[in-house]
Amino acid sequence: MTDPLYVQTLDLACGAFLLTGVLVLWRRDLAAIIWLFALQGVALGALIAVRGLHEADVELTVLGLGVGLLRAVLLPYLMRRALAAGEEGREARPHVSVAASLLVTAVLTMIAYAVSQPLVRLAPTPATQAVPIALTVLLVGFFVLVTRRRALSQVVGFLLMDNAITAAAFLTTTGVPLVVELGVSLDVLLAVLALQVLTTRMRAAFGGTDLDELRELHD
Amino acid sequence: MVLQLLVVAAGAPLLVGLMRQIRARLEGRAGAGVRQPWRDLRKLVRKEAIAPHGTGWLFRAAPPLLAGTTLVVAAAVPLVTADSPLDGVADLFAVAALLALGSVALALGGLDTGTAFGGMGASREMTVLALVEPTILLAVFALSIRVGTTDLGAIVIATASSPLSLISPVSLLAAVALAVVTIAESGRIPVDNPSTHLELTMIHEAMILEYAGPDLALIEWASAMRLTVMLGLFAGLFAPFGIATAGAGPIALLVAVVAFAVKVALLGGVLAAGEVFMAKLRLFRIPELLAGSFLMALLAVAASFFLA
Amino acid sequence: MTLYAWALGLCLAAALVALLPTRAPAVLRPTGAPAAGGAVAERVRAATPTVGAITVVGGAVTAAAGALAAVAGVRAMLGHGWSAWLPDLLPLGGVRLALDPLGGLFTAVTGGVTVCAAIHGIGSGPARATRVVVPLFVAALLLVPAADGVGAFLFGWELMAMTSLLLVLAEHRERPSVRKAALWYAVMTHLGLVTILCGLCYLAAGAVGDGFDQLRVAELSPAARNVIFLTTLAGFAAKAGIVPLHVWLPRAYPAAPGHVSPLMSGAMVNMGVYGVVRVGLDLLRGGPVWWWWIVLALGALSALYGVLHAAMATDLKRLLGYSSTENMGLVLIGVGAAGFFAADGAGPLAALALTAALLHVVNHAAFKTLLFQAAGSVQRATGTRDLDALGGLRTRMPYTTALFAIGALCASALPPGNGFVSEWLLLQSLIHALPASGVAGAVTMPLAVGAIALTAGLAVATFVKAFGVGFLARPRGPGAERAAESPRTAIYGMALAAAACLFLALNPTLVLPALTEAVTEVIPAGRPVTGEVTLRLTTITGSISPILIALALAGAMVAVPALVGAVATRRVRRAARLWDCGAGPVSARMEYTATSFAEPLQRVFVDALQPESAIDVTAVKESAYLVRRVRFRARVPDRVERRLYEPVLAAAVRLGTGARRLADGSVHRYLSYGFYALTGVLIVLAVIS
Amino acid sequence: MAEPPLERAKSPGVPELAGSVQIRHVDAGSCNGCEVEIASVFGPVYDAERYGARLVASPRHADALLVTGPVTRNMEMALRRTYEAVPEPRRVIALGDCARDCGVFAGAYGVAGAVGDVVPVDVEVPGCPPPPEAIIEALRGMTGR
Repeated sequence: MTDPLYVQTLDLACGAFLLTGVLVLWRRDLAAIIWLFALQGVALGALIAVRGLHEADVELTVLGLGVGLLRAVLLPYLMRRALAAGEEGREARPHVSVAASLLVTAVLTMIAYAVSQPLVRLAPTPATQAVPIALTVLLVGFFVLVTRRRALSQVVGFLLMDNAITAAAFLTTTGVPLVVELGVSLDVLLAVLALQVLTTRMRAAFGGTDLDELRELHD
Repeated sequence: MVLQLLVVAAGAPLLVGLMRQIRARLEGRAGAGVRQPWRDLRKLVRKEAIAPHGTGWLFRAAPPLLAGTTLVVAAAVPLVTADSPLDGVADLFAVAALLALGSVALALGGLDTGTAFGGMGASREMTVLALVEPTILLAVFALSIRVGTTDLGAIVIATASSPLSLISPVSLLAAVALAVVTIAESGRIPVDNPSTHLELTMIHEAMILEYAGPDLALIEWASAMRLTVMLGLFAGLFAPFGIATAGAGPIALLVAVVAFAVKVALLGGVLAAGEVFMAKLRLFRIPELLAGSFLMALLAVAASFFLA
Repeated sequence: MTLYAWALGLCLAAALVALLPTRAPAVLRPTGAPAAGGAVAERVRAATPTVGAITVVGGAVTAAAGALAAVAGVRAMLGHGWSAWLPDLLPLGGVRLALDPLGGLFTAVTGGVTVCAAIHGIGSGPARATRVVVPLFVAALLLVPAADGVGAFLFGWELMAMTSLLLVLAEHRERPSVRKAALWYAVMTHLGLVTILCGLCYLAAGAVGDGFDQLRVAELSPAARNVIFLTTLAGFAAKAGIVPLHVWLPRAYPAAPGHVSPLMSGAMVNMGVYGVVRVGLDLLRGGPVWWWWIVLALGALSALYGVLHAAMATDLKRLLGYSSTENMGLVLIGVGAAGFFAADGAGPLAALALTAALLHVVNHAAFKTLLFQAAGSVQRATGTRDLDALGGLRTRMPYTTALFAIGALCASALPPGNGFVSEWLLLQSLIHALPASGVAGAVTMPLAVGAIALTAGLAVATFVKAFGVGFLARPRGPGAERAAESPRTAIYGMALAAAACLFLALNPTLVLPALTEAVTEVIPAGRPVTGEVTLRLTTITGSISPILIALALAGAMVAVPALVGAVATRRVRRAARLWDCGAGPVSARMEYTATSFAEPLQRVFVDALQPESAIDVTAVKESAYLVRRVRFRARVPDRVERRLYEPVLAAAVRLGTGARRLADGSVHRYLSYGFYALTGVLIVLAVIS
Repeated sequence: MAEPPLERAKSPGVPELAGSVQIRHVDAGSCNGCEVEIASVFGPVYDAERYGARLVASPRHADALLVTGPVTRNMEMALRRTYEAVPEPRRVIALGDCARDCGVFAGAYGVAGAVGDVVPVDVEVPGCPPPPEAIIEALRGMTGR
């Protein structure tokens, strides 16, 4: 892979990664959110694969494909099933209005950029320069966790954070060892399954998946 | 530049006709034909103009001002050729501001009638404008960083000479932002429905309810030109292929005209097809859409640093 | 120097003229025969001038003073500066005066504003006190930028504060709300004075004298410099109406008489900017980056906050007042960016940013003078400033309407207005900052550009509202229905300001060289902008030609109707009823008001504005389900005022009421306080020594 | 699907309109039977738009009024004002039997008269309700396409 092409495609993957993360905040429709998450999975997979191709590292490339498969196909499939099982289809009233959360995202981006500069300066390669994007998505995911009500949005927020951490790992180093990545991926899968059980239980108990209902369990 | 003006002035109604035709075909209708907007315009200028009681000079000045700003923009923007004599006179900021001036003229014309609909349209148009303006400026900012100038011709030429830069996230984000803005500014679905008959959902139409005959013809013509110019600008910024450079011969110019027509028709077709499958947003959801595009523009700026 | 002295002298002369005894207008004479000695009285009466004559002479003299000051200022900008030391005028340091290009710029702006305001004031028949104080206020405004020493500066500043306070208070008999406004203004302006006083005295303490030349070379510790900058910044920001110190501004402007608010808004708020530039960039020779971050952040905050509240305001002068906050915010963004670049070593960019800021000061002075004059005229003609009750002034006040339209165009920063040129320069300086200025710049500049962009969009909506709702359509209140065109002098005043606006809009290239002199004085980095017809930036690629844009627009405006006229077959424009859906006539109550116009925007920014609304439903006595009346009230309170000032004020009031217990009316007790305090201090002294 | 274009319509149309007629529909008191037919005229099956006819929201934008129903007392003034609001040249189509001669509502206490009694009618379309083909015919007569 030639250098300029590598930089451009890497940047493009990062851009798509960021764009999908931000769009999750923009949309209220849970089905669309899951779609976006799947697209982000593709971007993440592409990012890793591009790095793998650039460094002629077969293992990394395959890993990228695997990660892409898990995050773009399997996890969205599970979530879609949860959605089809009767989850309300919309994030009707988030704690922070959509317009306001978009503006917050703008600030988060700036913070992420400012914070990660020392990190970038350690080894200024095209890959590390994209670290702020991963950090932004991490913050966005956290923000989704904080402000959204539906259990499924919470899952997506959690997964956004995980995507971001993975992306950061692959951007800063040549990647975590395969075993670790497999373990993390399994963890994520387990977490999603656990959350799915939780949503089912919640729906049975409260008739909805608004997490604010959990307050009733207090005392 | 004269050529460019003529192309835009003559082609704009055809673009609208084409978009209506595409919509009609997708809805299973035969459609009125591509030239129908021109027939409408011809008929409108032959009708009488009306001065409703209580309106004054501003009501009459608004349509020519709208058309005038659009013509100036059409002359300044690199649509067919990147070498306009107005180059160096007006840059992207000036273009955005001139388009805004046209909207302002129309809003004042609507307010001047003193009807509830006129005021309503003006108020909504200004709300949309107030939110669209920042996005345009930021998107311009993002696009001009790479080139180092806000001069439109320079941006287009620089992009044309290095097409690889088009797949950078900066371009991607800025394109999304500008696309939303283009739709909002030209009053298309999902922001505004140009063929609505329901006053309460109107934005653009509500302002022009009082105009008749040649005034209306000017407004319709100018709106069509605005759409054309914005689509052309969008195409020029993100697909600057075929645009003639300074000192191009007649053949290059011809190629440029054809390329421009194809690009704009393509974009218009996509827009029209999208409109068939999309519903208009609730008025108070529009700010969310525009806030999103604002964020995209800001991220485009940020990305040009992240990945610098 | 002589010109400037003449200007000051004419101001004093105008004040003296206004002090002359006047005779009552002849018609007001008692109709009965004059008493004994009537002939003598008659002769005395004939010798004393009428109120009208005095007003005319006073106004003319003030206008002449303004014109001279403007010329003096321009001469100073072109390099004919001067300095003078009058050691005997004030005790201690004496009075040091000097007019350098920077001071000259602000003197020229003040002079120009004065000319317009004075001409406008002739026709408005101001009260006697106003006639006396206005020239003194002008003199103070001329004194501040010409001061070359701490003493003279503070003297001018205090004079400015006092005279403006008197002017705000001028109409307190007619309108009780004026008193509260004046109280706010008095407190804010004097708190500002105190901080400036502290800061400058601290600075002077570190130097060998109080002259600015001596201050420039003063050796100060960084901590001292920080303290000086921050304290003076607080004072200057209060004067410029910067958030969160802006609370006096939307109150004081509506309270001031018609031709005084242009002076305050067009000339006085500029002094805040002058102070920041003079102290921060000139006397302290720039500083660390974080100073300018603060300035920039304050500017961005003010711009956004000001324009949001202007977009919501329904009181015309309040709207213009908030718009001043917005514009001063934009100027401070420019100043902050200039300081930021200068601290970063990017000289040319710094010069560009400062040029943009100073040009915006000039532009803002021009259009705000025009707009405030028009608002004053409207208030005089209709008796109200409430946009909801105005409307329909287009037919009743055609000249005022047309002139206000020019001002509104300029204020909304659209071409071909003058506001567009300066905002364009400002954006150019910020945009090209990026690659140079590292992380801090990369984070700051996009946000600043975003703030400016949002401000620009909202300003358009604001002024479409002010003009469209206030002047077009049909009258919605009795005041607007009765309105008549303002007196001729008022129109002349406005026309002059409008001419200045148009000149600045079309020929900024003629103004910029002189402005560059003022900029190079504090940031020596060459000329940032060149060109005669086209504005060209020297260090970065960027050009624009306001006059060619205007010409192209004018050409298109002529060509388009001509084209339509050639094609059209029916030339006669038929008059018809408004389209009312075929139902009864459209009444003024159906029009969109300023409140309804701003409602969508209020919804969008509901988190930032937090509007209040209350619905009272009165039911009939017999049943709660039969509603007799529903009353809806909505208000957009100033959040800063509510959150920041009201708790402080409440605490102060509580403290005061608590302290009342100390004062129970017994004289002995009061004396004993003094006694205890004295002995207490003596004991402390004894212990310490 | 759209049917093949007929032979050239009987009337050459209104020359000043030249293939473009904007229509403002006024329901002057109709039973809504005609409205259903109008809706189908502009629907995919008959598609009047291909002949250059289009419904608009404001009479200011219109060339022709499409009036249905007998004119009730409450709508009499409204119809007259709507007619006045249309810029010249203007045409009026009375659609349906009610609009032509009040139909079954003739003589009812709330009816002010047929459309022709209130505004000058140029084209009449008979039927209760008139079939879409007849409406199309009338519109084509006006557009001349």
